[in-house]
Amino acid sequence: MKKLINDPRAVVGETLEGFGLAHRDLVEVHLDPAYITRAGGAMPGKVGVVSGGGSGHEPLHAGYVGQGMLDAAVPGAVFTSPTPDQIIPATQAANGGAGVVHIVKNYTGDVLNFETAAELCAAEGIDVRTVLVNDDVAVEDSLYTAGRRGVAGTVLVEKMAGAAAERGDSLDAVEAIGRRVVQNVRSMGLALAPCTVPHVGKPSFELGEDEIEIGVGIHGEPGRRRAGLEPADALTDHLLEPVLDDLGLAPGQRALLVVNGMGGTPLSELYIVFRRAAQLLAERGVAVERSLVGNYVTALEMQGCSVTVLRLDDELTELWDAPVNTPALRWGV
Amino acid sequence: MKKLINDPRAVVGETLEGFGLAHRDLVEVHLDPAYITRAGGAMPGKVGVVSGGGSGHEPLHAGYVGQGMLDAAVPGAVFTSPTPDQIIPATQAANGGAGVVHIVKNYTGDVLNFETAAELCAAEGIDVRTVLVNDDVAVEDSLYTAGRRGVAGTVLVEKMAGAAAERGDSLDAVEAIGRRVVQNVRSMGLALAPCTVPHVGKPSFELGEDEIEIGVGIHGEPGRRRAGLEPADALTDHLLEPVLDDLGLAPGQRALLVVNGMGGTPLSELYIVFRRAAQLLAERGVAVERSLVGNYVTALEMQGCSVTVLRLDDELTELWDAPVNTPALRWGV
Amino acid sequence: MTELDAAWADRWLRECARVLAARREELIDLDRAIGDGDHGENMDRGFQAVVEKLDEGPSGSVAAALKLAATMLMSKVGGAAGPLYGTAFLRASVAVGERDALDGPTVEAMLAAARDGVVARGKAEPGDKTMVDAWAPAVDAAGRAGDGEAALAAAASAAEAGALATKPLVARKGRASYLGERSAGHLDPGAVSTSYILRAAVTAAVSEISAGAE
Amino acid sequence: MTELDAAWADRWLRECARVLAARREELIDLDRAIGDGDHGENMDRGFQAVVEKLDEGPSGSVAAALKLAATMLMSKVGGAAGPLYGTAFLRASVAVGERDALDGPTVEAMLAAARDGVVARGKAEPGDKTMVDAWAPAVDAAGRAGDGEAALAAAASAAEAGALATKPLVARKGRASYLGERSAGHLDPGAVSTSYILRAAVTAAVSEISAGAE
Ligand SMILES: Nc1ncnc2c1ncn2[C@@H]1O[C@H](COP(=O)(O)OP(=O)(O)O)[C@@H](O)[C@H]1O
Ligand SMILES: Nc1ncnc2c1ncn2[C@@H]1O[C@H](COP(=O)(O)OP(=O)(O)O)[C@@H](O)[C@H]1O
Ligand SMILES: [Mg+2]
Ligand SMILES: [Mg+2]
Ligand SMILES: [Mg+2]
Ligand SMILES: [Mg+2]
Repeated sequence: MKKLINDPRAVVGETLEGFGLAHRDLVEVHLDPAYITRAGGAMPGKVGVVSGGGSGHEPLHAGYVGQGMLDAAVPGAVFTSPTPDQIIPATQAANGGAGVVHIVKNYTGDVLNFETAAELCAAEGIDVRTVLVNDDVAVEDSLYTAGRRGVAGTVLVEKMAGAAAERGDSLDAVEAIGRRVVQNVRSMGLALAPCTVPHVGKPSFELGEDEIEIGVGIHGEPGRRRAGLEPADALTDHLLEPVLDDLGLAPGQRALLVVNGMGGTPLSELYIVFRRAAQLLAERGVAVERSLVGNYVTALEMQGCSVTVLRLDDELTELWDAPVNTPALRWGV
Repeated sequence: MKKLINDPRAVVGETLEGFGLAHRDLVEVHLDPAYITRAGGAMPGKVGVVSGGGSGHEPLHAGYVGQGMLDAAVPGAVFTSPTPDQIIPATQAANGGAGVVHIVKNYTGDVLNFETAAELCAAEGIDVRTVLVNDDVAVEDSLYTAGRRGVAGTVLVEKMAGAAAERGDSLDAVEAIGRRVVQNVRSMGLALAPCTVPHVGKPSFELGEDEIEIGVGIHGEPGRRRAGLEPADALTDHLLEPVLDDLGLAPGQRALLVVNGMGGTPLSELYIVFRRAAQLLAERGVAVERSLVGNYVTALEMQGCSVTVLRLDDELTELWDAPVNTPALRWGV
Repeated sequence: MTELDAAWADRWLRECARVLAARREELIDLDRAIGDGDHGENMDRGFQAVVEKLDEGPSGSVAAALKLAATMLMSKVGGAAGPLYGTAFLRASVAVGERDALDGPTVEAMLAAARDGVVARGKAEPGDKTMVDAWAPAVDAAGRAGDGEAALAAAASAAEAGALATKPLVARKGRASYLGERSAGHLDPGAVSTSYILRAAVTAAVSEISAGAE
Repeated sequence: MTELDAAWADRWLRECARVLAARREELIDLDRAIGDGDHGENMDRGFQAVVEKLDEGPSGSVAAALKLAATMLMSKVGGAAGPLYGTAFLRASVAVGERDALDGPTVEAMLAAARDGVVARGKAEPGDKTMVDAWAPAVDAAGRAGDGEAALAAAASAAEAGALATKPLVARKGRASYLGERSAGHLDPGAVSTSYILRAAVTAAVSEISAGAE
């Protein structure tokens, strides 16, 4: 295992220290327990927006703390959901008296830990709502699974719920925006090469010379199926078609298209994928009105990408365009 | 070779197509010959700022085209400098009548091709100045080499020269700002794992399980020496100390610190490096007043990082803070 | 015969820490196959924290020991296992109440409470390829055994058998469920760690000295 | 004996394209060792473009052929080699002037002009481990030979020897110079490609049919 780290067990803490030093103007980093808050603290009367999950997905979630997005983020160990003793102070810090929305990716661990924290916060008088993100169409949504996973769509939920909170929406309204984004967003990913969790020290899965994992998650977990390597255009189609079918995106509708890198893939390759995805959407009569290309929800140094499509309406577009000033997403300010 | 590409020879063109589709609001992509201009074209009376070089360093250079930075970028084949027949129309497109500054990384190929283009543009009546970037302290600057290479410091030159041009500085002044940045910026990099140029199909160099390349460039070329893997803090010191010594940064001076990813390294590792770099600068009595952490000048999927330090003064700080609105760098707008 | 008292409970937790540290890699590999590879690290980190807490002083009662474990696991493990084991130990602590030492029926009640806690939180049923597949047969077996120690031994053996029986199953809960049919052919890491935790209870009961000496 | 005329010049360029395509991998590997691995691809891309241009119709004169090569190499090769070879062919074209065919002295003049072009652009001296180490001895050898064909043959052999002699050198120009002492022990890719280009000139002269048939 070759990594730019010191002690595998210190990775999360040292990352946070560096993050805090690099973004002093935007965020405040708390180390024990670990959570990140927007510089300046809770804004009285504003709904707080908090998210969190395992580390290793940087810039998710800490990179999205700041004006117009998250009030606090809670990082767990690498690929391991955070614990209630972190989520609770983060929620308290984000509460400006108008309640807090938890944005939680749909993994058993995240759900259980945020649930526990929410119960304890409620007992303290904080009105906590939970928006579960489950955009990954690679996983069947059936009674017989833990449901769909939350992946790159999470960034869109955080951005738009954050923008709604920033413009002064009520707790009900921010929660509703979050759910509306979830209802209208779908994703699917693939990996060309696995990643190595620092404290594990070996690759999360093994792939042959010409093998890829289709439907891979963002935790280095194996995907839905193993397949042969194909040209980028064909691979893009394999990701995008299930996304569009599941979303039922009709001709004439408008979309936000995200091509997200898993961490170890060059930006140039993401643009090649974006090119094909935009072509396919054009063929289907869908207008790509907003887009994002880059490493937004990663799995350490995994090589691969995911494609996310959100059905846009006027309000969501406005919330997307609203000013945001975070370490990883910034415009309009 | 596992890549998200179609045809190895089509990588640059398809990347540009995707890039153009993703950033229609900011840039215009020209395909044959290949160059990228700021949307809206040349601004009358404004000095044009143009840069370029081999592809594979994304987001450099095309990602920095836009308000407050470059007017045009010229991408060569992967890791190969562009040719005059691309540089000339890019220069013409960037010329608003006040002349054009070429920002060129100091590689024989880039220097020769930009030189030829500049001569031909001059013959056409365009006043072209060249700012050579040579920030890499890993390479000896002696009469017996081609001089130092230009690496991640290039982004700072592009940002500050671009900001000077945007505020209406004269050609002389923009050129002078570019040179001032070059005089005050130093970098050094290392690689944990090589990259593979698409049309080559094999790794640019081979490294053992515990080996790294110290002083690596951004073209997958071997570095200055091979060394054993060490903890991130020690590696950071190996990069930063030569940078600081060469720059002669004195206690009480102010710095802009960049920890740049080579393309395949997780953001978390870059923050761990940033943490140590900031500590070391603090120990030396230098105030880190501005910073940048992320993939800004890459070498495809190479794993590794570089550290760049710029000595700040009031004017350079102001130029850094000035609004910029490009695909890869955006603030203040 | 050893009393299943406060000292035993502390030894149990220390023995858990020892075994889970030793089994760290194995649990990581089981979780890499059908999950995200962190279960071994999660359990190791959690029980190390339990031991650090115990090192500040004996917990004083079985219920206090179980509660201490619940709190530490909840705050240090994270993932799915943290809240599940946290709830299990918390419910077990409540079930034990103020008893100084456990006999057969209270062992059964303790384990049943733990199982119910896991089910309440995770909503998994037997056969879903989760730790419930170790807890459920353990409770049943404890109910059929005699004294406390026998109940623990029966529970541990049944948990082991239950864990082994997860191999052919297709996961329907937790991260492994995302793999669908591909989850078959692998042991469930949480079921295996449950069997280690229950075996540790037996070890702590039979070998007062070796386990207590650590 | 073949005339070193316009048809020969076209055959030379086509033979360059054939040889450099065949040597693509080899030149890539030489450049990977002490550079960035693109030299084989650059030269192949450049001369394919030259051939595409030639396919539009014969160039008509030696000077026109050399100028065509200069223009295409300049606009398609990029890197260091593009402007260097571009300038070399451009200067060579000027040196040849309106001559219909070359004899010994004009071959020498053409090669000298090419060498001077490379030196003017790249400022390298013999011994710097660059393509100059192939061009310079080639010019000297051509001067000592007899007729045009002999001059070409002498030049090609000298360029080959010059290229081989770059192996122990430490590079002082171009990308390889960044490696310092580590550049010793490898052939310079540009010197090797120069030797292929000069050998192609000989092949085009001696084997009118095989090279011309492509
Ligand atoms: N809904 C559930 N009910 C019971 N046990 C579960 C459930 N979900 C997961 N588990 C258990 O948790 C184990 C995984 O724990 P761990 O790897 O620590 O967490 P994570 O899955 O979040 O990475 C599984 O092997 C399984 O036994
Ligand atoms: N200053 C120079 N003078 C003469 N030849 C040079 C000079 N710099 C580089 N070269 C030649 O160019 C060759 C490398 O060409 P190429 O790999 O195509 O370009 P790049 O170095 O830009 O990748 C070297 O092997 C060397 O022969
Ligand atoms: Mg996990
Ligand atoms: Mg090159
Ligand atoms: Mg796990
Ligand atoms: Mg080269």
